[in-house]
Amino acid sequence: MGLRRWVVGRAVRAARVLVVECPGARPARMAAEQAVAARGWRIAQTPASADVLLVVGEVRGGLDEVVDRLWEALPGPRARADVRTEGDAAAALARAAAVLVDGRGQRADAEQRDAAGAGPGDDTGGHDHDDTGGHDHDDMDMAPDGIPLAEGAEQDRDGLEMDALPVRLGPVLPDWPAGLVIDVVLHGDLVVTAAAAAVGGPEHDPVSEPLPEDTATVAAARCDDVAAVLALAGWEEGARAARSARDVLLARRGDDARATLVDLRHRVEHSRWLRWSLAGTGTVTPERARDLGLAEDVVGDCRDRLLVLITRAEAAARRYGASGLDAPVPDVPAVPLTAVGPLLEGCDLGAARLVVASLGSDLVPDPVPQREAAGA
Amino acid sequence: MLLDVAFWVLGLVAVASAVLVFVVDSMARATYALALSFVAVGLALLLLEQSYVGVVTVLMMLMEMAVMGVYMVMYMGMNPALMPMSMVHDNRAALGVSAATFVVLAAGALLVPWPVRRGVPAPDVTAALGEALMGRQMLVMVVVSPVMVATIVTGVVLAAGRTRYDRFGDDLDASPPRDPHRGGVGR
Amino acid sequence: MTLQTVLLVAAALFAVGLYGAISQQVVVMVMMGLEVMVNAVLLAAGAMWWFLAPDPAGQVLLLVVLAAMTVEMAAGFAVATLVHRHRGSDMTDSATDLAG
Amino acid sequence: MPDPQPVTVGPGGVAAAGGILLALALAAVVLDGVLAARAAGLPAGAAVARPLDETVRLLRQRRRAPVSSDVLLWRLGGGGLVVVALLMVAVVPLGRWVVADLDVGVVWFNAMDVAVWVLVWLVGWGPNSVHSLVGGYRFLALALAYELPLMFAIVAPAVGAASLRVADVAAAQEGLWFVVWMPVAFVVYCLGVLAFSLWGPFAVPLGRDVAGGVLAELSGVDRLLVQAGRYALLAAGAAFAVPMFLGGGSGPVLPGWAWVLVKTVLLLGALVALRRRLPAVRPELAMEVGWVVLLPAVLVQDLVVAVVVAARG
Repeated sequence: MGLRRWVVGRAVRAARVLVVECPGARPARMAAEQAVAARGWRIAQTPASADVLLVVGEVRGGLDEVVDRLWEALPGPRARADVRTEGDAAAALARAAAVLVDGRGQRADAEQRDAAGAGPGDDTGGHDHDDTGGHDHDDMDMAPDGIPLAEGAEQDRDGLEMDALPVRLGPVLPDWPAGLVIDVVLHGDLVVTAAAAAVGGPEHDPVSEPLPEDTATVAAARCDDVAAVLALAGWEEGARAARSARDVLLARRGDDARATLVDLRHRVEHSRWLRWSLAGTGTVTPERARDLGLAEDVVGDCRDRLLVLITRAEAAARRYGASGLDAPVPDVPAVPLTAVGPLLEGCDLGAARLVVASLGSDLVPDPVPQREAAGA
Repeated sequence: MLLDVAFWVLGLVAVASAVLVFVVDSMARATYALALSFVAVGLALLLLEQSYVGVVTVLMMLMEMAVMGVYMVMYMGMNPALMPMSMVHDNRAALGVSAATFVVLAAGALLVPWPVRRGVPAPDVTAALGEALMGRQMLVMVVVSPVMVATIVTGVVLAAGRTRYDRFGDDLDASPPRDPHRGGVGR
Repeated sequence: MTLQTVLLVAAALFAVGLYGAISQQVVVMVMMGLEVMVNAVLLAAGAMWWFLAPDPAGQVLLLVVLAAMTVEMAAGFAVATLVHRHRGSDMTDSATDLAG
Repeated sequence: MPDPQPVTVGPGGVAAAGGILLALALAAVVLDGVLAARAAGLPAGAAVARPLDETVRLLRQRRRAPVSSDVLLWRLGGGGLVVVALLMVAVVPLGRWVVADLDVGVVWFNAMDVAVWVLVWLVGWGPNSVHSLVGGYRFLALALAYELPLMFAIVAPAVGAASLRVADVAAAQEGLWFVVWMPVAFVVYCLGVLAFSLWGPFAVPLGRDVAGGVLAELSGVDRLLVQAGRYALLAAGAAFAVPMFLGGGSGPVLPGWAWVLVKTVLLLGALVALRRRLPAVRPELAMEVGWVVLLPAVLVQDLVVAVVVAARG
C-alpha cells in the first residue's frame, strides 16, 4: 500500500496539462499556465501525453465536442479541470491532483472506458483526423475504420498527382490562437488549400475577443504572441525569455519586462541561425498584402513579422512601464480571418504554423458569419 | 553447433520474411519485411566470416528500404490501416514457375558434386578485400564508380519534374532559381 | 552449416523472389521481387566464396552484386516515377508499350 | 593506455555495458533538467528527481493506440531505439574491455545509425496520424542530408588509423588525437549525432510546429521508450566519438576505462547544453547544406587525411 502511494505521488508530481483555451479566455489561460508551472507541472503538447485536461474559459458553440474528443483521447489516469477566471487556476489544479491521486476512482474510470468499448485506444486522435463527412466514397472498402484514404489530386506541385488529404488544424494545438480552425488539404506535408474559420466564440464576435483594457495584461498577451513564434521556430531559449517577460508583466513589473524584451530583440536581430532558418518562410509581398486587405506590417517573411511582434510587445510594455498606470495601449491592425488561408497555401505544415503564429493573435472573422464553414 | 542453430534461424527468418513481403496487406509491412530479410542475409554473411560485406549489406539495405518505404506509400497511398489488397496477375502460373525453379535450384545445390575448398581465407579478410579492390581488382572499382555516378545523374534526370531550364530560365541565368522553396545555402 | 544447406536457403529465397517478380502488378512490388532474388544471389555467392575458394577476389564479386542492387533500385524508381508522371499509373500492365 | 587487443567480455560485461549506457543517458536527462531549471531561475534540486517522477508517471499512464494504427510496427519502432543504442556501444572499447571486437566496428556503428532511419519512420507511420507521419517524413528528409556527411566523417579516423576496428583507431591516436587534425570530420560527426538522436536544432521530427511529430500520439511506456531511446542514442554517439576522435582511453593518471567515461561525459554534456541555444533547422533547408556544404567539406577532410597517411608511408 505504501509503495502504491509512493508511486502515485511520484507520478502526479510530474503531471502534464493539456490547456484548452476558449476564445476570450486569454488572460485566464496565461494565469493558468503560470499556475501549472508553480505546481511544478508541465504543459502537454498533445492529449496523448497529458494527464490533466484544463479547459479555460466558457465552452461554447462547437467547442464542447472538441473538448469531449480531447477528453476521450487522454490515456488515463486523467483528470479534468475547468477554469473561468484568472484566480481559479490554482484551486482547480489542486482538485485535479486529488482526482489523479485517487487510485480507486481512476480504476473505475478505466474499467468504465473499457466496458464502453471506448478505451484510450479508440479515439480518433481528436484534432488530427478530419471527419468532415464530405468524403463519400463509392467503395467503402477504401475507407478502413471509416477513415478515407488519401486520394489523388488534380494539381500537385510535384507533378505526381497524388495524396490529397483533408485535415483540420486546430482548435487545440500548441501555440495556436484560441478558437481558430483551419481546414487544409495536404499533399504530404504541403498545404495546398486552406480555409480559416472560428469556433467557440459567440456569433459575430472576434476569435480573440478584445483584450481587457488592462495595459499590463495586453502587454503580456503581446509577449505571449512572441513566445509562440519562437517556440514554433524551435528556439527554446528565446521562447523562454519571451514567456518570462510575459510573467513579469502579469506580476506588474513593467521595467524588468522591458529590459528582457530589449535584450530578446537584440538577440533575435543578431541571430544568424534564426535569420537563416526563418528567411523566406511565408513571405508576403506588399501587393499581396493589399489584395488580402492586410496592413503594411505583415509584409516580409516570418522573421520580419516576429520583429514586428516584438516591437509591439515592447511598445505595450513601455507604455505600461512609463505610466505605471493602465494607460491604453496603441491598437494594432487586426488580421481578417479570410486572409489567413491564402497566406498558407504553398507552405509546408511547419511553415504554415509559423505563418499563423507570426500574424499575432488579433484575428477577426469576416463580417459574414462563417458558421457553416466552421463545421460546428 | 551454435553456428548451425544461428544459421538456421537466420535462414528461416530470411525466407519467411521474404514470403511475408508478398503476403502482408500493408505497404509499410511489406517493405520492412524485405528489410528484415536483408538483415538476416547480412548477418548470415557474418557467420560466413565476411564481416565487411555482411555489415555493409545491413547498412545499405536498411537505408534503401527506408527510402523504398516512402516510394511504396507514395505510389500506393495507403494509411497504416491494414487494407486487404491483392495486386497479382497470373498467380497460379507464377507459383508454378517459382516452385519449379526452387526444385531445380535445390536439386542442383544438393546433387552437384561441389569441389573441395581451395586455399584458406586471409587472416584479415577485410584488409585482404581492401587490398584486392585497390590492387589487382581495381578495375572493378574503376568501373563501378562511374556507373554509380551515371545512375545518380540518370535517376535525377528521369525522375525530376522540372528541368534546369524550368529552374534557371531559358538562358540558364536566372538568379535566384525559380524554386517553390529556397534551399539552405541562400541562393 | 554446409554449402548445400546455405544454397538450399538461397534457392528458397530466389524462388520466393521470382514468384513476386512474376506475379505482382505494381512496379515497386515487382522491384521488391527482384530485390529478393538478388538477396538470394548474395547469400549464394557468399557461401560459395567461403566453402569453395576463400580468396579476396571472390568478395569483390559480392560488392559488385550489392552495387548492382542499388543501381537497379535507383534506376527502377526513377523510371517508375517517370511513368507515373506521364500516365498516373503504377501498374506494369499499363506500361507495356514502353517496349516499342 | 589503450590495449590494442581488447578483451571481449562475457554476458556479465554485456549487462554492464547496458547499465553504463543507461546511466549515461540518465545523466544526460538530469543535466538537461538542471540546465532547464537554471534557465528558468528555479532551484536545480527539483530537476534531479524529475526523471524518476517522469518515468513513474509514464509507467502508470495507460498505453493507447489511435484508430487504424499499425500497432506492431509502431511499437517495434519505439522499442528499437534503445536496442540500437546498445548495439552501437557494443563496439566501443572501455579501456581493455569491449562487448564485440568486430573487425569492422566502424561500419557496424554506421549500420546501426542507419537503423534509426527505419525506427523513427516507423514511430511516425504507426499511429496513423497526420502530425506523426509528417514527423517521420521530416526525419527521413533530414537523414538524407546528414547521413552521407556523417558517413564520410567517420571514414576520416578509419583512414587515419588504417583500420576499421574501433580499438585500432583508438590506439592509433597515441600522441595526437584525431580531433586535432580532423576538426571538420569531428564537427560533422557531432552534427550527425545530434541529428540521429533527434536532439537540439535537429529535433524537428518531434517539433512543436507539428504538434510533437513522431511523439504526438505516444503515451505511457511507449513514450518512455522513445524518449529513453533518444537519450541513449545521444550517449552512444558521444561514447563512440571517444575512440574515434578523442584518443580513446589515453590520458594521465587515471586508467583507460575511466578516461573513456570522463571524455564521454564531457562530450555528452556539451551536446546536451547545446539543446536550447539554437533554433530548429528546418528540414527543407538542411538538404542543400548537407550536400553542398558539409559533404564537400568532409570529402576534402578525408582527402587531407589520406594524403597525410600516404605521405607518412
